[in-house]
Amino acid sequence: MDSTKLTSLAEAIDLLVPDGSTVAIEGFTHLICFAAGHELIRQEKSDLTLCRLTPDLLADQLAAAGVISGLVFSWLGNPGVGSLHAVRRRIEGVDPRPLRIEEYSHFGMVARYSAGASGLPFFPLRSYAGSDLPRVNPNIVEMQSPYGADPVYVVPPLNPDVAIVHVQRASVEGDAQIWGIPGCQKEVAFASKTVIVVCEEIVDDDIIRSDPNRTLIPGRIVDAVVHVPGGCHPSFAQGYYDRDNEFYLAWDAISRDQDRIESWIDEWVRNTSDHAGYLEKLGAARWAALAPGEGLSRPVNYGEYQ
Amino acid sequence: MDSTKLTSLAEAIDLLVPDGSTVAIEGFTHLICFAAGHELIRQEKSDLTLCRLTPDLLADQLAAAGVISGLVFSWLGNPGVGSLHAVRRRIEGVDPRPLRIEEYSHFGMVARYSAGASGLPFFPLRSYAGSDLPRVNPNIVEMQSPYGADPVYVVPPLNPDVAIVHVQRASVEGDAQIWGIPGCQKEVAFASKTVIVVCEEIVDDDIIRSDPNRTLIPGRIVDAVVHVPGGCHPSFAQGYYDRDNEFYLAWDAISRDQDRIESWIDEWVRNTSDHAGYLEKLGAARWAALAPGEGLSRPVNYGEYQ
Amino acid sequence: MTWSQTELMVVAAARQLGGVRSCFVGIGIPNLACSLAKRTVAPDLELIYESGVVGADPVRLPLSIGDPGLVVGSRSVTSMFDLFSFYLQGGLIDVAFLGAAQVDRRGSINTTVVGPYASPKVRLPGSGGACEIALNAGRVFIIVKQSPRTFVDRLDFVTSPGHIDPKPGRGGGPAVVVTQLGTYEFVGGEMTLSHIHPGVSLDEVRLATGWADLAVSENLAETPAPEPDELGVLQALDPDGVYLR
Amino acid sequence: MTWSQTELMVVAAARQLGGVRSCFVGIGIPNLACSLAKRTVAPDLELIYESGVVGADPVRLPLSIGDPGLVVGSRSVTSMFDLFSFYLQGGLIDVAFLGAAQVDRRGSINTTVVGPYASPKVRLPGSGGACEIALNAGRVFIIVKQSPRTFVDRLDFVTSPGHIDPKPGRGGGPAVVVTQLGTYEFVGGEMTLSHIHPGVSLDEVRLATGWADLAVSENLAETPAPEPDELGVLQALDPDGVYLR
Repeated sequence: MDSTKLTSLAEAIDLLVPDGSTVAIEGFTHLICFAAGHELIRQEKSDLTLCRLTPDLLADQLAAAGVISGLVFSWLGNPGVGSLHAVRRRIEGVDPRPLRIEEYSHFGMVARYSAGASGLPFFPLRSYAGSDLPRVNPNIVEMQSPYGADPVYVVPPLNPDVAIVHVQRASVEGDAQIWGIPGCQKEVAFASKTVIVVCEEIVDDDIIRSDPNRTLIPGRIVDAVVHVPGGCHPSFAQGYYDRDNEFYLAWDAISRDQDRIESWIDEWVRNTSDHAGYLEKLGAARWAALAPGEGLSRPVNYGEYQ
Repeated sequence: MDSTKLTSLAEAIDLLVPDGSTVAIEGFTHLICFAAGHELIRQEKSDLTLCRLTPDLLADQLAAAGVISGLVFSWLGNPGVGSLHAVRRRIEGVDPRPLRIEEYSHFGMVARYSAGASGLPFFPLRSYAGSDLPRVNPNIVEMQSPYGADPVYVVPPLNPDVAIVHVQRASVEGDAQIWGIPGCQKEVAFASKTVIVVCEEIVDDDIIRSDPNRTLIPGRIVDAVVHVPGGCHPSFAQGYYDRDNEFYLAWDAISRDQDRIESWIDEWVRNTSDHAGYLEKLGAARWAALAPGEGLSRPVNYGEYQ
Repeated sequence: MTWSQTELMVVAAARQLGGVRSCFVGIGIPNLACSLAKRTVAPDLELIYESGVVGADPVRLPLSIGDPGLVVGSRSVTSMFDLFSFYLQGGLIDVAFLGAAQVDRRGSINTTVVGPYASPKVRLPGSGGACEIALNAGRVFIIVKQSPRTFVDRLDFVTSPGHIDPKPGRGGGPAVVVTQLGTYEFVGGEMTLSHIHPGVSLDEVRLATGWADLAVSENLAETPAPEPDELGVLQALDPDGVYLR
Repeated sequence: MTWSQTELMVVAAARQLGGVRSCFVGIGIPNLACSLAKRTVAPDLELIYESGVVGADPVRLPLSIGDPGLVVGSRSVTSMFDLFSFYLQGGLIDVAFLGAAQVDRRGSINTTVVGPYASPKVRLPGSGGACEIALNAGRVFIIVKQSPRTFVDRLDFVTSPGHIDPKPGRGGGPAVVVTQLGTYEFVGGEMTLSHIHPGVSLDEVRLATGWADLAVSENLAETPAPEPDELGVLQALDPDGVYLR
């Protein structure tokens, strides 16, 4: 068994995420790898372009810390709460410096990853007709069907330099399984040149192979495997911990003020040595309150064929 | 709970499969619904166009019985054994009558179902360049990318009138779960105007909902739910019974001779009243030899969130 | 019997869902309206969330459309690719709710920017799935707080098109707009006041509309007041008044 | 030490898989060659089946590429959509095996018809996945029984193109052909005899080739005989001689 992919988050990010690279950190409300975002800040990475359908608090933190210089996205906000104030300051006021944006709709982003994962030069979708989005983003192009039906729009492939993909369980070889909301974790992993899998649990190969239909990401495309329990907080990992909605609500006031967000980043990110330190600071009581109960899937029989 | 979809195979096929319709029965080696094919023969359906990547013994039986007048496909043969002799007679010798064919590659067929399921007027793929297939099938069209890369080919949507989809377990509402080789059961179900789900087991809604990621086909798109244990023989249902390889090997000699295949159909299909009768004729000993052992998936925790 | 503005909006939206089979749900008013409809006029309503959760029956009030409580016990959970491909583009969404920072008389929506795109006065969230939802859903319900700043003559940016020429999508486009002042339907593609909420005058509605000559239905009626049953269900759904205030 | 023609073909193919990471496997000789290579020259070889099974380590000899025994204990099982999209078109297949009813000097393959397409003398299975495999795999290995009827000057139908102009796909195209008489590589896109099997003469090879002026490598060598180890592994893989005869 090849266990040479197993490493620490600090090492994976140090070695695999160069300054100036295009980095995808996906997860649709679920499995958002905040631990990786924090580590990018600790290592003072710079000039990154973040690809993410929903640049939420993660993007706000990376924007405030000066890690990212560009965003490829489809929806930016604090879900159910309001704005990303640090991101807005950089877009509206160019404060403290501008932020490049390249904007799609959700399915436009998913379609870009799908084209990227599939070696296709474009991907068609039924969107954008009558919208101003193609006017501000020349990558979104109308295309006629050779079969004479109404036109569709197409988007080009997106192949990030690095994808950081949080999953629930993985083997040391990088075979990764996800349940609950899958978002586009599979598509972004296959589309990216380098893949870092961050997991809640490292499990024996036997467990993965007991249910091969659940493997969304095969080890073959994975470059590093990192074990970071709790790595999605304040996002969540289905069955491992709940979404910390209080955190999302509290973020609004922190994010409204550049000084306050910078102090928050100093206190919670730069002054913690790693994600274990961050969780320790968060405290056992708060963490315990996020524990879900048990709701096990009923097994299925794959059989045994000799 | 809406249990009005639950019906018998005879009734589902009688009501939902009109003569002259386009019928998809998929399943890639796995989950091929032979029971449905036999019922089409018993009811003397005619002039059907069968859509199927791999028209195997199922197509040979339907061709010999005069049920189908057309095939939309990508590979026709008896896997690992040889030819479909009844199909070949109809194509090569127009004996006893011609069989219309419309031919793609595997991914071309999958792409057609995907376009059909997605409301897209075409689907792009990296195939067909330099092949004679586009020459004999004008539906396969070269298309330039607006981004200037090398051209791709596109295929049009395929929306069968009816899909008959075998699955391992389903609720009475038609939510269907599959494990093992999924083939394109999901895509064909979403692409088809009418969907008949045939299952090895009807299970409580609770079991389906204990593992929602395993639901490939939602009840919403399902018109009829039919319980036919063993309905795939000589194909297989992972964890329920093995592939009957002896049957596939023996078929070659049966299929070579039109009289012999017709006697086989009389004996095994027309003279059995339904699939239970077919299995009874097959015999308990042969069935027992196909029983797989146990190989259970390890459970995952979805949690309980109050 | 008293009720809040929000409660009235939720009730007005829910009543429009009678007989609907599937609904793309947003957080807040749409989620409450769908949950109310499921318990009243549309017992077979299937809630579908942009996060890929199909057939959820939420046991707790979600703050996000990806709440883990939505997943548990749902009918199916899909990738975003499958959700947008098979459900939305495949024509399986009967009704979808959209919010709006600005909406015009044709039901086109802006959720992208206030001011010029390149140097916005206010950078809004953007499309998310709204653009494709507007084009592909059977009918679109718009929930918006009405004022001359939101009901505008000309959008700063068209994120999600409404009833424009040529018809941009395969779906039916905007069908219902619910605000704190009334409910609108579309007649020949023009937003038309069909119900006015209790205690609201037509002048108030006109003053809160940024275009001249607001169309008013010949059959303009007062929105029937929420029933005690409806309010009871709502208060059970949001006991802490997170959305209902 | 004796061996069958088939054993020699399997061994010759397996030896070409040294260092290969992923292989699209077919039934019969390809399956045996990959299983042999995994136990000898390519321990990290990942077997990928057209049925969507990734990382199988078959415990029994499969008759079909969708054998349930391939699924149990595999690394991942995917839909055909994902397999062709992400694995094949995504460039993750290093080597793929294809069979052929006819092959020409450029490695183009016919598996569709003998005779005219509209009224064939023999209707063959068709492409299956072969056309896209030929265009997208890193290298294509062709296994075929050689005769003037299979090694033809002109194909009745091009199912899966080889080294034609312009280059049709993003993959490397045909790289190796193994027959019962020898092994071929492609030099400038031309099929070129590189190894001749023990006991076979060059005249026999030429007589079994349907085009004139068969290219022969300057470094033509005799295929090294199968090692006892290799034959032992093979006999354990196919104890009943289903494929090895």
